[in-house]
Amino acid sequence: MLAIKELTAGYGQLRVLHGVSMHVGKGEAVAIVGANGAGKTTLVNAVCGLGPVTQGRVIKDDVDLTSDAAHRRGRHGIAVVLENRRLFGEMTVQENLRLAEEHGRAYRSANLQFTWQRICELFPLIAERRRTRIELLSGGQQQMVAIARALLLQPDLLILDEPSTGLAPKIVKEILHVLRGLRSEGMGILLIEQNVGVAVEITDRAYVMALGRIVHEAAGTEWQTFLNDERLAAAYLGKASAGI
Amino acid sequence: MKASRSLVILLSIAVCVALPPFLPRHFVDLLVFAGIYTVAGLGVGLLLGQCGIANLGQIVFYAIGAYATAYLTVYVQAPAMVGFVVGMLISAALALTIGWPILRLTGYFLALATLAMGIVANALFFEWDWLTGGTLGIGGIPKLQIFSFVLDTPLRFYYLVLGVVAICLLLAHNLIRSRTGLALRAMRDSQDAAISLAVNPRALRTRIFILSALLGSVAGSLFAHYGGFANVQSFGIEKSINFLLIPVLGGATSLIGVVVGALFIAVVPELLSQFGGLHQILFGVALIGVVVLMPAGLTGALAEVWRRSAEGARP
Amino acid sequence: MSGHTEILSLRSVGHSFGGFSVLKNVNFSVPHGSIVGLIGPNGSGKTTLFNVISGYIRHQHGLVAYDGHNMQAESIQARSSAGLVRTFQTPKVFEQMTVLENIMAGACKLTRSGVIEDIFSLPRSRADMRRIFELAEEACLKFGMEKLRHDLALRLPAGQRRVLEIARAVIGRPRLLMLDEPSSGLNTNEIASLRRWIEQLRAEGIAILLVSHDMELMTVADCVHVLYFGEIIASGGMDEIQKNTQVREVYLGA
Amino acid sequence: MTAKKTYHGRAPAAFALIVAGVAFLSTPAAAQRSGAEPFKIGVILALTGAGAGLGIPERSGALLAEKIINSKGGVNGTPIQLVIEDDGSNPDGAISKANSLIHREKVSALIGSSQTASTVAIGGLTDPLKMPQVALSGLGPAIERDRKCVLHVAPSQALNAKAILEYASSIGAKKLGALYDSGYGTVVYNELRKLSDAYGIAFVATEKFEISATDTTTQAAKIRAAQPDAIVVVGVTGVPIRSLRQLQMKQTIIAANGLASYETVKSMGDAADNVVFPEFLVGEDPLPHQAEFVKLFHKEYGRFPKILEAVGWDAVHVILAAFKKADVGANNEKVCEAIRSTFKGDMTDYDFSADDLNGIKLSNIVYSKLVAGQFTRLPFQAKEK
Amino acid sequence: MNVGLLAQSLLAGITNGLTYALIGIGLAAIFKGSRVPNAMQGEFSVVGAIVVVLLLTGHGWPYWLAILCGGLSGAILGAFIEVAFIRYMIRNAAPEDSYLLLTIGIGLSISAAVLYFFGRESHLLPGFGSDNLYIILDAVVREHVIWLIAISILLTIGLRQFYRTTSVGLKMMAASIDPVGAASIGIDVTLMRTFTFMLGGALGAAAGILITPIIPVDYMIGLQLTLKGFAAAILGGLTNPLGAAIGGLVLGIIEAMAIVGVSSSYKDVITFSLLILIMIAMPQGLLGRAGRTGG
Repeated sequence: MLAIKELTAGYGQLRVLHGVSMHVGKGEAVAIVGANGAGKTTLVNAVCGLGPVTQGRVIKDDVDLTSDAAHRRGRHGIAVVLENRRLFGEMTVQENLRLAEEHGRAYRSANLQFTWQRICELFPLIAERRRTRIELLSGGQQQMVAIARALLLQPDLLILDEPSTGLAPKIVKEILHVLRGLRSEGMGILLIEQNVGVAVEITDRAYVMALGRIVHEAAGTEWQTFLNDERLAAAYLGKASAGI
Repeated sequence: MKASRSLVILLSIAVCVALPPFLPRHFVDLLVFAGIYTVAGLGVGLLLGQCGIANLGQIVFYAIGAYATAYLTVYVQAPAMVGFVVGMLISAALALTIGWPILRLTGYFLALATLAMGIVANALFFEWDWLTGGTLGIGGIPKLQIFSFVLDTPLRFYYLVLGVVAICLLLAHNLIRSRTGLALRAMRDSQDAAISLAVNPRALRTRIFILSALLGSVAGSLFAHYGGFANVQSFGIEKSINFLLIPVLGGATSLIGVVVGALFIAVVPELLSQFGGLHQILFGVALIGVVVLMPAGLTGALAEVWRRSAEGARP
Repeated sequence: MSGHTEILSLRSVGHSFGGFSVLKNVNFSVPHGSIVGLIGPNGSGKTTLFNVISGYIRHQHGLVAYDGHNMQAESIQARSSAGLVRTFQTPKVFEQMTVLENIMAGACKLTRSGVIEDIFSLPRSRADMRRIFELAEEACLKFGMEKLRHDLALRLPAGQRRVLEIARAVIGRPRLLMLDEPSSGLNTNEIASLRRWIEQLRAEGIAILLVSHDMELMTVADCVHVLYFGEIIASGGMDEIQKNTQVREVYLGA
Repeated sequence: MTAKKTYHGRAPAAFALIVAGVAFLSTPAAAQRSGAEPFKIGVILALTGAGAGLGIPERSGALLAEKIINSKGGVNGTPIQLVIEDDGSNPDGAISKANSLIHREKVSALIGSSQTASTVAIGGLTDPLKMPQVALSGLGPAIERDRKCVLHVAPSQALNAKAILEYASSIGAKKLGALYDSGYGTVVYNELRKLSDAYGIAFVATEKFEISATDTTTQAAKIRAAQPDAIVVVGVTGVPIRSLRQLQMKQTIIAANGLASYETVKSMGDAADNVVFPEFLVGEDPLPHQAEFVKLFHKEYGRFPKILEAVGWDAVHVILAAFKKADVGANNEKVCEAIRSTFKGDMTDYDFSADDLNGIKLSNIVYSKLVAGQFTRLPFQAKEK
Repeated sequence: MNVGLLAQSLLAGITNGLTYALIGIGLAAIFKGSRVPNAMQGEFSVVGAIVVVLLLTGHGWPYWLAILCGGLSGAILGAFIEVAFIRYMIRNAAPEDSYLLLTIGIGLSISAAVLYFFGRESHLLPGFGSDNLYIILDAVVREHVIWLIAISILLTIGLRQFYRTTSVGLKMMAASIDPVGAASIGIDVTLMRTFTFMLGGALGAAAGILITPIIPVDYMIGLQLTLKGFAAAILGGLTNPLGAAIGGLVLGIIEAMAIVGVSSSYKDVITFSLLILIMIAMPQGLLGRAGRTGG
């Protein structure tokens, strides 16, 4: 469904991504894990048209999106929950969602998967607090609004950049629950995560990134037991831990 | 590179000194104004380029310099030097008392505060006619005299202004190259990081504000002597805007930029005036053109030309 | 040297933004000439704590004592002058200045020439400038940036910016150097030299408070504290920390 | 990324364009003018900026004078040429323009400028050269009296004040209100204050406003509260009169002649009726000696002239008369001497040897009143005391 | 001091204040949507007013149609400025100062063009409605002033509603709060910026049309309006049109009270000194941080 080919990107003279290639199949849930500074966010931005691409291509359902402007990518079924959520803090929950809803309706008028009602079922808090300004919500609540906003674009591929950052474990569990539900309904998911525990829970396959390259691909049982893999612990906690 | 740069500087000094006697008189006159504007614009430029402050109140100090000179030389018959010094003293004192409170503000708030300062001052210049002559102004300011040499032609005055500009540029150059200059530029690039290195932004800004006021005052005194009068009409908000345009047009961070900007402000309207009634429209359009096509100012574009020709010269 | 054994000590420091507690009852101290590490997942409050100690945020509860003095009322500049210097998570270099000038800016606080002396380029100003220049040249050499010294900081890659920021902080003779994620964006070689510099600085008697995700680099620390949701959940040497199940849980997720 | 590159690529090209433009523009314009050497008079006016309201009508008067004089054979057979420059209402500009006119265009005399500051500035250049200069502004600071070659065709502020008080006392007003601007209004007001006692008139409410004020309702309300018998307005825009009328004040308004123009009246809207002006020229009903000028002007421009147009017209004639008297080509000092005498202008009669530099008499003042937006000459005539 | 005087001055203060407010609102709308400090906002008003005057007196169009075209001319001018200059400059990451410089340049050109093509005359428009005079509390009130007050309030509320309830308004607000976030949900940020300039231009033209029956408009009034509008907008916090409206009112009332209470000679001195003091005391603008939110 999504294919990234030999993507190179950077800011000014600084090259952040060095020929990254990867793909996400239809209805598949894929994780990208890696330590801080590995280039994960740059990759997300490149896919969504929010950052510069020097070389390579981004292809969704056989359509080359590489030169499409960011705001035009939603109509190809891509929705993203960006790092730091990027909500409109001065606006209410309802207003934030309304904007996405309109675009979603325009993109997929025939197939409205996520109605307002459906969103309220997924996130009961949204119905409760829809007139509250975003900046008054807690981080977890904001994250839910951000996911809801992305879903209202009626995507078939949902990209999430570090959705668990700074959230209490209880909230993370709630969010995971929702994502798991979406996956079971056939929603494609591309999850960028630092927290491998979170990533393993809802994805089938993972790419490990380091220094702007994909250094490993883990699937199946290898991925399910990856948390116990010393290679991972080494990448995260340093070589000394290999001893345990 | 370094050698070629000093060569360029030497060459431009030579041109500045040797060329004017061969220029038509009215052109020298424009150069005198460009020089005076350079001095005042340099103050604004230091604030803008080194501290990131947009000062829309330079006219206050320019006017203080002019009025001090006018009042003291005409009514008190004091020597010219007294006018310069008193103007500078008053300007510095005022810059300190106003600058210290308003320099807490930042960005557009600060710009508005300086603008408000200019408007208040302009109203007072009208109101205090016992001091400023109100709307009639003060006329008959004597020509400057160095010993018995009277600076009564544009050319003679030009050399004085040239000297003052050279000294001011040199001093500004010293400042930028010094420890203070380092701190200023650090503050401009990243205030947070500068503070972490123990730079005190407000104190430093206040000092530069005073310095800028001093330059404005000197320019004002020069203007008063050259024009022979001081009138509130010369000290309107439009002139404050012009003084701000000077460094922005030329390229705020470079000293040469200020000179280029002042030349633009002084000379371009004059060149365009042969188009009659259209000339002000053309000036606006020229301004837009420079802004849109030369993001780094006139000097930036010049540097680009320089860099390219240097590259082109290399095999 | 003062009689205190700790250059920095925090007693029940707490801070909240808009009702959300970012720091809750944080206690720890940095002994003279030691390296103390601070780790924790993203969003755990490390940066806020850094801002509190360096003075960018006025904390609401508890006591921050530097060299035995309560720092609550002190400005950032005063803290910096007293030798408490920090770096930033995203390096804040002075982009329009050269590498050498960046480093020189760090040494400004060692000299006292005023604006007037500077304008007229009086002897003291020139002497100060010479001294700053020499110190900066030395630092350039020490941190391996002598080839880059006339390049604009704007053109430096991320790794070099980090090094530059550290060099700039070190030239001002800090007594406590706070490094925020100094290894991010650095390659393996650079991290190795970073480690050497940190050790060398300790040898020179500078205390270091180090925040990093790089557990390998963290092994340089004498003592490591783990911050999680504004609280310190574990303290000790790095080998101890790495064995701590709670730490593994918060870091890798369970 | 690519866009950025082309962008920087454009800056040098633009810079080159500017350099070329400057080079092109600075080629001497004089080369384009050739042929028989006319008699050149430099004219510096405020044609743009804040003073454009003065400079533009002055220019139409001067241009008409040039045309008429040349159609009559110029000065002693030589055609005259006005070289008109705009100082942008800015004294700095006036200095440059004057320098250019004197030294590049080699004009024989200067007219200008529209405003005090520029006039004083130009005076600094003409005085050492003893070049005749006819100023269109009122009398400025003390230095102007020492400048022997500068004359003023506009009435002095003291005369304006006297003319206003004459009318006020003729309608029996004892308590006056005054609304004046911070520029020339203040100068006239100071004169009014000095003279009012002699007329037995008291100012019960006086309010000031900035020259560029767009609303003076509050000031007008303060004047209304004082209930004066009549109100004096000194300014250059119709704003204060509108303010007074909008507050339903029925008192007579006596406005200084700066307001006596069709443009100001237009900007007053319906407020314009029953305002009295001590002025010089009522186009609809001119004095006999003005009739010729008014007719010519109306033929040329399709409208009536007012004081500013007349000032521009007279200024050219004053200079010409002086040169005729002293012979064209005479040295400046002689011309200056010749110019310091009486002159019968179309606006009024002057005596340039008088103390106030133009010797306009109170009896020369014409009073007019606005009736249905038209200037109507009043029978009232002030007498010199 | 009598009631009539006080009422009259207060009314004058409110009228003038709303004039500043109308300019300030447009300025704030543009700044909010694009971060461009628009130093030619007053020029929108001049253009709007001149277009109406031309159509009304030159071509004899009905007043309402002329007004509509006047407002439209502001919107078109706004769109032109964005498409022709701002867009290009933003794409090339022009430095922040240059936007101020650009708008100053445009302002100069327009002012000079108005002088060149339409002359130095001041223009007045007829008042709205029947333009009768009323006496309230001993103060004389022109009917147009009542229209001005009512329309200003409606415009302010309408703008707030526009930003809060309409889809385009919400998108414009979203694009200004977080361009990246906005692009990620399909909002065309560049187009929204064009709309912002159209809105600002239309508001500026509307301001010009509303004030021209009271204040004669000429070629050089633009800068003056801009300065006062800037003061109003900055006082209100610069990104908040409602704040700008309040800022304008405060400014106008201070001016009127300075004249009544102290002296008309020192009006500007008092007003602008107070302005500096207010800014020092409230560096976040009159509505403070909380006031920055909302339309």
